[in-house]
Amino acid sequence: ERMMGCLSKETLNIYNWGEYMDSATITSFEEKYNVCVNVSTFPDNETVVTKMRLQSFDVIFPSEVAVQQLVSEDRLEELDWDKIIITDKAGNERHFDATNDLIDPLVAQLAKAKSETGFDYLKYAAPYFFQNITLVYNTKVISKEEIEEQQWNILRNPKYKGAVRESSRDAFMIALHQLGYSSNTTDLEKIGEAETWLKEQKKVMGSQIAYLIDEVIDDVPAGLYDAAMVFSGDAFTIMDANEDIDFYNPSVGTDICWDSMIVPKNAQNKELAYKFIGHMLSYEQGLLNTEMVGYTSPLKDVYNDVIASLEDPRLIGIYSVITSETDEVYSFDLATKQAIESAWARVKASS
Amino acid sequence: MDGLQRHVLIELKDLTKSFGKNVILKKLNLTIYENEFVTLLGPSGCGKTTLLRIIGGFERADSGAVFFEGKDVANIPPHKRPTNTVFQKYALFPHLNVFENVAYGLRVKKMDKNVIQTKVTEMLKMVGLEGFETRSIQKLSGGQQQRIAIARALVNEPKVLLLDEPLGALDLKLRQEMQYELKRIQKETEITFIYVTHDQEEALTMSDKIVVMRDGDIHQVGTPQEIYNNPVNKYVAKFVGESNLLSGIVKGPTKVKFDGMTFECEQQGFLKDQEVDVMIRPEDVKIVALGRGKIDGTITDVIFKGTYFEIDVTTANRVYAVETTQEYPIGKEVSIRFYPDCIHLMEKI
Amino acid sequence: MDGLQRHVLIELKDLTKSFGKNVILKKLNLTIYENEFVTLLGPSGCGKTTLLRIIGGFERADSGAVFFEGKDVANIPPHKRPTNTVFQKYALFPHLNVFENVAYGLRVKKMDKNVIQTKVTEMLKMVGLEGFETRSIQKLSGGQQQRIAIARALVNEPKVLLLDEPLGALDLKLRQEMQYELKRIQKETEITFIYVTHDQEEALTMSDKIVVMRDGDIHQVGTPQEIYNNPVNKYVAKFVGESNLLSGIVKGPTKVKFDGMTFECEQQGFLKDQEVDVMIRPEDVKIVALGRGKIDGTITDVIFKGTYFEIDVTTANRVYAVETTQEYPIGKEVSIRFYPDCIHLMEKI
Amino acid sequence: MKIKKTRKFNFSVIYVILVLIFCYAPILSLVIFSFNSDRSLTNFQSFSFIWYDKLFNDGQVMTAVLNTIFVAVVATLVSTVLGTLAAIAISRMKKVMRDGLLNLNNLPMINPEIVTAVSLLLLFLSLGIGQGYLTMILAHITFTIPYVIVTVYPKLREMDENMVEASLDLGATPLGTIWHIIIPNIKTVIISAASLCFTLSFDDFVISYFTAGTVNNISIYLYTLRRLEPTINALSTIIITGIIIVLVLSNTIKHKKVNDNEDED
Amino acid sequence: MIGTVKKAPGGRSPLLKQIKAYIKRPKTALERFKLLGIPYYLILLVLVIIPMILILFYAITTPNKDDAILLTLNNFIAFFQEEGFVGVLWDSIRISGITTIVTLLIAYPLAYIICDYKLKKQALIILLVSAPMWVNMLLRTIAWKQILSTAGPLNAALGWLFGMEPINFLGTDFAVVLGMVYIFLPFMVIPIYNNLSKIDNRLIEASLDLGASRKYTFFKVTLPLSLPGVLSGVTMVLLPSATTLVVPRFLGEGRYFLIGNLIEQKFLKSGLWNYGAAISIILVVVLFIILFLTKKVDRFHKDEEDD
Ligand SMILES: Nc1ncnc2c1ncn2[C@@H]1O[C@H](COP(=O)(O)OP(=O)(O)OP(=O)(O)O)[C@@H](O)[C@H]1O
Ligand SMILES: Nc1ncnc2c1ncn2[C@@H]1O[C@H](COP(=O)(O)OP(=O)(O)OP(=O)(O)O)[C@@H](O)[C@H]1O
Ligand SMILES: [Mg+2]
Ligand SMILES: [Mg+2]
Repeated sequence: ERMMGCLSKETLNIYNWGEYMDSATITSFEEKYNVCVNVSTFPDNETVVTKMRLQSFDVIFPSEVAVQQLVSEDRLEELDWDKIIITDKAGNERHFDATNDLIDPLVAQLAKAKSETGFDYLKYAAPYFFQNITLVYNTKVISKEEIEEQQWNILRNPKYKGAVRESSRDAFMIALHQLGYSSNTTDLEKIGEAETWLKEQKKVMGSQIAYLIDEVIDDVPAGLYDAAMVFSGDAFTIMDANEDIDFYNPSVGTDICWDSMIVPKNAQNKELAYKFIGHMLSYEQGLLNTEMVGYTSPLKDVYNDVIASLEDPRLIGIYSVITSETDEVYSFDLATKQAIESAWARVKASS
Repeated sequence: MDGLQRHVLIELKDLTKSFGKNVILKKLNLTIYENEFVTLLGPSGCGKTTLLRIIGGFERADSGAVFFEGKDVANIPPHKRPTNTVFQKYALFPHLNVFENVAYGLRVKKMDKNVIQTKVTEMLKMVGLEGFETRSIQKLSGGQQQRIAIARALVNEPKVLLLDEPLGALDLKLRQEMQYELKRIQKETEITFIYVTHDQEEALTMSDKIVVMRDGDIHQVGTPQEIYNNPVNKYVAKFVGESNLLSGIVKGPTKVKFDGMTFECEQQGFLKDQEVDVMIRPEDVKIVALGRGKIDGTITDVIFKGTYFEIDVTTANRVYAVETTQEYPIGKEVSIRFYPDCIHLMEKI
Repeated sequence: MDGLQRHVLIELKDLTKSFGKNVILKKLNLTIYENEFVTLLGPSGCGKTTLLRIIGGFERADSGAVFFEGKDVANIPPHKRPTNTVFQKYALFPHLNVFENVAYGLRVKKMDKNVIQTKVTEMLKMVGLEGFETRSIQKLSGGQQQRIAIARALVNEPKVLLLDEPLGALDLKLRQEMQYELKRIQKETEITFIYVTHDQEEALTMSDKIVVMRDGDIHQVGTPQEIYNNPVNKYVAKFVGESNLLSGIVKGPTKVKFDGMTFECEQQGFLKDQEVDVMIRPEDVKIVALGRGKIDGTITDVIFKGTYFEIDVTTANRVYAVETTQEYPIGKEVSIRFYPDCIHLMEKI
Repeated sequence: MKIKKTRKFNFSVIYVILVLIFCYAPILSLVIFSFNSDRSLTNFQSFSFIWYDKLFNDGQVMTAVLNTIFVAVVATLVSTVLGTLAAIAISRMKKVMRDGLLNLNNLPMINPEIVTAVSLLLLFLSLGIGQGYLTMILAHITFTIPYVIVTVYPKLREMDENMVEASLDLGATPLGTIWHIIIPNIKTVIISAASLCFTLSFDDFVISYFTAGTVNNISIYLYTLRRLEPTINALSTIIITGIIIVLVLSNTIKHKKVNDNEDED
Repeated sequence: MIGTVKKAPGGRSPLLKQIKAYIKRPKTALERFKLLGIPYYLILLVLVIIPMILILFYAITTPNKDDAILLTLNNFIAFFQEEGFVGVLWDSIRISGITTIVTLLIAYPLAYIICDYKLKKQALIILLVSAPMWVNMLLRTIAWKQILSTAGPLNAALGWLFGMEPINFLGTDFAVVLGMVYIFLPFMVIPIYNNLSKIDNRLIEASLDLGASRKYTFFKVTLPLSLPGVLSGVTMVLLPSATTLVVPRFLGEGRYFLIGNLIEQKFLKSGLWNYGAAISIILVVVLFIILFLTKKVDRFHKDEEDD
C-alpha cells in the first residue's frame, strides 16, 4: 500500500549508502511536505558514478572522492544555498551558515582543499558526515607502543591478523603514506612503489590479511582481527561494542573524508531536493542520524551535544575526528585514479 | 459400377507429399464413398499415416488436392473438418475422466449441458462402457481405453472416422473382439471409416474396400475377396496372406510353364511367352500320394496351427508351403498338385 | 513317458508369490526338460512375467522353491544363474553399439578379446545381422533390435533362455518371420527356451510344450496338439483358438445332450447325468443343406478370412461359429452337423 | 532402479540425513538469529521479536520486500506464460530451428551474471529507457525465462503429440487446445518452473542492481547494508515456515486424494 | 554476407517474395503453434542477442579522445599481458572445478539413493533439497560464515569432540568451496535425479542377467546413461560458480579475487567498459570451450542429439 500511496504523491528519489540515515528523518520529511521519499542504496562511490549515467536521482550522498569526479564530468548542479532552509537547535527556520554551523575541523579541511586544489566543495555539496580513516586494534594483543612504532606497517606484520579496506584508494593511501609520499601523488613511479608495497603485504601476510568492506564492523569486535583500517565512524561502533579495542591515527598520515549531499544535473525534482537537504542539515535530523549511524556529524550543535553526552574517552576521541598536518583530503585526477585502479587489480590478482 | 449410385465423400487427386528428400506419397488418387469401411493396408513406412494425416488436416500435401463432397479442403484446419480421428495410442486426455474425454468435442462446440449428458451416455452405452463415467483414464485397460477413444471421436457425429492402427497396441484376443465391435459400430452409425493397418487378417475381416499401398503408391483397390483371390501383382499377393510365389512363362491362353512343367490355368489376358508371376495359395496346394500329383517332393516341416497344419514340401525346384487339415509325418515322400483355378498369373513388377 | 529319459533342467515346487494382498502365483509346480521349447501362455496379468522373473532371479518367491538341475537356487543372484533373459522391450543398452551390446556378457566375464570378437561375430551371423557391428542401437528397426536382444542373451551360452513376449512389439509380418527364426535358433543351439506369450497362434506355432496359465494357476501342460484338441476345460479351450462352447449333460458312455438333442460323441470317462462343458471347434461344424443336418438355422454373418469364411449360423438355441472354405449368402437357411469325434466334453470349472 | 536392496538401508539413510543436515544447518542458524534481541548474527543474546517488528514497520525494509515481491511476481508471471508458450512453439519445430533456439536459450544461463547485467545496462542505456520497475522486470524476465523453457520443454516432448492433434481434431481451436489440453498436462512442470523463476528473481542481486534504477529490492538492500541485521533472517524464517506449511499441507492433501481415489474403485 | 541480402536492382528479391508468400499462406495448426513463440523470440533478440552484440562491440572498440570509436584488439591483448590476470582466470576455473566435482560427488549418490525410494518420498526429498533456495543466497552464505567462524558452532563442536583449538576456516579454499557447494547443490541434484529416475530399470536387470555384478552394472550402464544429467548439472554449477561474487567475498576474507571480481572491477570501479567487456568475452569463450570439452566426454548424449 506504500507503493500505491506514492503513485499519487510527489516523489523524491534519494540515493544513499545503506543504513545511512535514521528512517524517522525520512518519515518526518514525508509528513512535513506530504511527499513520498524513495530510498535506493549503493555500496560504493564508483557505483554511484556509473549509476548516475543511467538514472536520475534527486539527492545523492557520495563521498568527496566522487564529488570531484562528478564535477569534473559536469554532472552536478551548483548548490543554491539560498534554497536550503534548516531548522536549528532553537527551532528557528533559517538559512544554513557554513562557517558557523559546520564544525571547525571540517571548515579547516574545506579551506585547505580550496587553497591547494582550488576546488570549493560547498559550491556543489552539503556535508553530511565527517570522518577520517583510522586504525583500530585489539589492545589485548597489540600494545600502543608497537602500533605507534609500526604505523600502517602493523597491517604488514604477519604476527597479527589484519584487515585492509577493499578499496583501491584507501589501500594505496596507506602504502603511499607509509612510504612517505602524498596520498594524492600523480607520480606513476611512486604509485608503482606503493603497488609493490601492497603486493609485498599480500605475500608476507598470507592468510593473516583480509580485504573487507563493512564486515569489519562486526568482525573486529568479534575478535576476528587484531588490527584493521576503518572509517572513524565505523571505529566508533566497533569500540562501542568491544572495550578492548582502541584506535590510532597513524602519524605518517591518513585521509580525511566526508560524505555530502549533492543534487545532480539530471535531478527531476530539484526544489524538493533542496528542501530535503535543508531537512537533513537541521539539528534534530542531524542528531537522529549521527545517533543511528555512529558517524561524526559535521553540524556544530549536534557535534558538541554528542561529545558532551559521551563518557568513554576512547569514544570521545574517535568521535571528534582528530586530524593532523600529515593528513590529506582526496583530490581527483582521472589518470591517477585509473592507474591506481589497475594497480589494485594487479595487487589483488597477485599471489 | 455401384459407385455410380453411391455418394462420393472424399476424393484424393494426385496427392504428393515429401519430407525433405523422401517422397512419401506419389501422385496418389483415391475415391471414398459414403458409408464405406475402407482399409489402408501396407507395410510400415509406406505412408498410410501420412495419408490419413493429410485427410485429417494435420499435414499439408505438397501438391494435389483433397475434396470433401466436391470441395477442396486444403485451407480448412483440422478443427473445422468433418473428420474425427482415433489415434494409434488413443491419445486420451489423462487429466480428464471418461465422461469428460468423451464430452470434449461437444464442450468445444458449447453444446447444452443436458444434450452433452445424453449424447455421452448414449455413446458410452454403445461402446459398452456405461457406468465408467467418473473413472480416471489411467485406470482403464487397453481395450477400454480404445473404446473411449472411439466414443470420443464418434460422439461428434463426423462424416468420416479416421482410425490409425487403432488396435495395434492390444493383445490378440482383445484385438479380435474389437474388430467385431468396430465393424458393428460402423454398421450401426453408417459413418465412413478409413482404417489404417498393416495386419492383412484385420483388413480382410473388417473392410468393404481394401487399399493396398507400398512406398507411397497404391497397388490395388478392391474388396477383400478381389484382393485376396486376384492380387494384381506379386507384392499384393505376398502382403495379403501366405502364398507360394514363383516365376513362369505363358505358353498359351490357359497354359503356364514353371518348375519345368506346363500347367493348365484359368486366367487369361497375357501374351504368349510373356514372363509372369505365378501365385498359388498354400491352401490350394493338394498333397497326394507319391506319383499321383504333378510334382514329387518330401515333407520337411510340419507345424500344428490349430485349425490346420502348415507343411513344407521340398521339391526339386523349391519348397512349397501347404496348408492342410491332415497331418503328415516329416520325411514322407509325397506328390503335390493344383487345380487350374488355383494358379493365379500376375504381371511382373 | 519320454520325460523319464530326458534330463530335468528346472523344477518349480509349490511356488507362491504375492504382491501385497494380491496372490499372483498359487502353489505352482512345473518341470522343464533340457532342450525344450516351453511356452507360458495366458492372458495379461496371469503371472507369466512374475514366474519368469522368479526363475531369472529378479523376484524372490514367498514360498516354494526353484531347482536348477536339482539344486535350490533361492539364494543365487541373477548374475550367477545359468539363465539369460530377452526382455519384452529388448532393454538394449542405448549407449553401446550393436557389437558392444552383444559382447556385454562376455566382457563381464573378462574373456579374451579375440574370443569375444569371434563369438560375437558368429552370433551376429546367426541372427542375420553381420555387418551391423558398429551401428547405434537407436538406428535399428524393431525386428533388428529384437535379434540383437536374442544374440546378446545367447552369446553367453545360457542353459536356459527366458523370453518375455519378445515379439509383442513387432508387427504381424515381422512377428511371423521372427517366430520361425526363433524356432530355428532354438533347434540349432539346443538351449531350453522358456517363452512367455498371450498369443495362442504363436504358442501353437513354436512350442514343444505349452503351459496354459490363468490367475496364477496352471490349467494344462501339454503339446500344442494336446492343448488344442483336448483342452481340459472351457477356459483352455476358449483361450487356445476359436470355439463353440456350450453346456451339456452326459447321457451315456458316448452320448451327450445339448440344444435339446442327444449327440454321439467319442470321449468317455464322465458319469451319466454329469454336467459337462462341450466344445466344438468352428472348423468341425459342417454346413449342409436344410434338413440334412441335426440342427437347422440361418446364415447371419459371413466374413471373408482369406483361406476360409467365418460364418455365423443362428439356430434356435444359439449362434454357431463355423469356418468353411465355401461361401454362403447371408439369410440362407441351412442345417449343421458335427461328427462324433469333433464333440469334446470337458469337466465344468 | 528398484531391485530390492536390504543391506544398504542404513548407509543410504544416513547419507540422505547428512546431506539434509548440510542443507539445513545454515537455515537453522539464521532462523535462530532471527529471534536474537541483539543485532549480532554471531552472539545470541536473548529471545525477542524485534526484528519481526522492524521487518513490518521499517518503511525501507518493507518497501524493499514489496518491491522484490512485485518484481518477482510480475517477472514470474510473464516468464512463465511467455516461456511456456515458447516451449510449446519450440517443441513443434524442426530439429535445426529447435536446436538453434535451445542453444540460444542457454546463453543467459551460461553467461556470467555480471556480463548479463552489464549487457542489459548497455542496452537500456543505448535505448534511453529510464530505469525503474520496467527495466528491472525486463531484466528478470531475461534471466528467468530460459529456466522456464528448459523445465517445460522436456515435459512437452514427453507428452503424446497425438493428444494435441486429438484436441484439434475434436474441434478445439489451437488456443483452446493449449488451454484445455496442453496446460493441464504440463501443470506440474509449469508450477515448478514458476517457483524456480520466483526464487531466482527473489534472490537476484547483480542483475537487479545494474538495472534497478531507483527501485530497491531485498538483495540490494542487504548488499548495501553496512552491517547485516536479522530483519532479513526474520523474513527468511517466515518464508521457510511458509514452505514447510505448504509441504505438509500438500502431502496430507495428496494423501487424502489418493485415499479418495482408492475408495472410488 | 550483407551483399547477398541486398535487393537486386530492378526486380524484387525472390527471397522476399517467398517470405511474403509464406506469411500470407494459411497456417496449419502446427504453424500457428510456432507463432506462440514470437514474444519470446523478441525477448531473445532484444534482451539477449542485442546486448551480447553490444558487449562484443565494446570489447573490440576503444573510445578515442575526439569521441570517435576505434576498432581494436588491444583490450584482449591487455588481458593476457597484464600480470596475474591469466592467473585469476585460472584460479576461478580451479575453484569452480573443485566446487563442481565436490557437488557432483555429493549430489550423485544422493540422487542415486533416493531413486530407490517411493515416489512420494523422492519428491519430498527433492523439495527439501531445493527449498533452501528460497532463502536469500547472501543470508545463507553469511550463515555459513557464522558457522565456520572461530567462535562458531563448527569449531565449538570440533573442540568438544576432539579438543581441537579453534581453526579459522574463513578465507580458505575449504570455506569458499563449501559455500559454493552449498549454494549450487540443488542445481546438481535435480538434473541428475531427473535423469537417473528415467533410466529404464530393465536395463539394470538386463545387465545383472548377463552376469554383471552390481558394481559393474553401475559403472557400465547406470553411470554412462546418467551422463546427460551429470552434464547439465555440471553446466549449471561450473559456470555460475566461476563468476559468483557473493561466496568468495563473505567466506574468502576478500582474498579471493576471481574473474567475476575482475570484471566487476573493470566495469564499475575503473569505468573501463571496453576492457571489462573484453574480459567478459574471454570468460564466456573459455567457459564455452570447457563446456564443449565436457560434452565431448559424453558421446552417447551426442549421438542422441544427432537423431
Ligand atoms: N514428420 C516427418 N518428418 C520426416 N519424415 C517423416 C515424417 N513423418 C513420417 N515420415 C516418414 O515418412 C514415411 C512414411 O511414414 P508413415 O508414418 O506415413 O508410415 P506408415 O505407413 O504409417 O507406417 P507405420 O505402419 O509404421 O505407422 C516414413 O519413412 C517416415 O519415416
Ligand atoms: N512389482 C509389483 N508390485 C505389485 N504388483 C505387481 C508387481 N508386478 C506385477 N504385479 C501384479 O501381478 C500381476 C501379474 O503380473 P505379471 O506381470 O506377472 O503378469 P503377466 O502375465 O506377465 O501379464 P502381461 O501379459 O500383461 O505381461 C498383475 O496383476 C500385476 O499388476
Ligand atoms: Mg503409421
Ligand atoms: Mg508380462
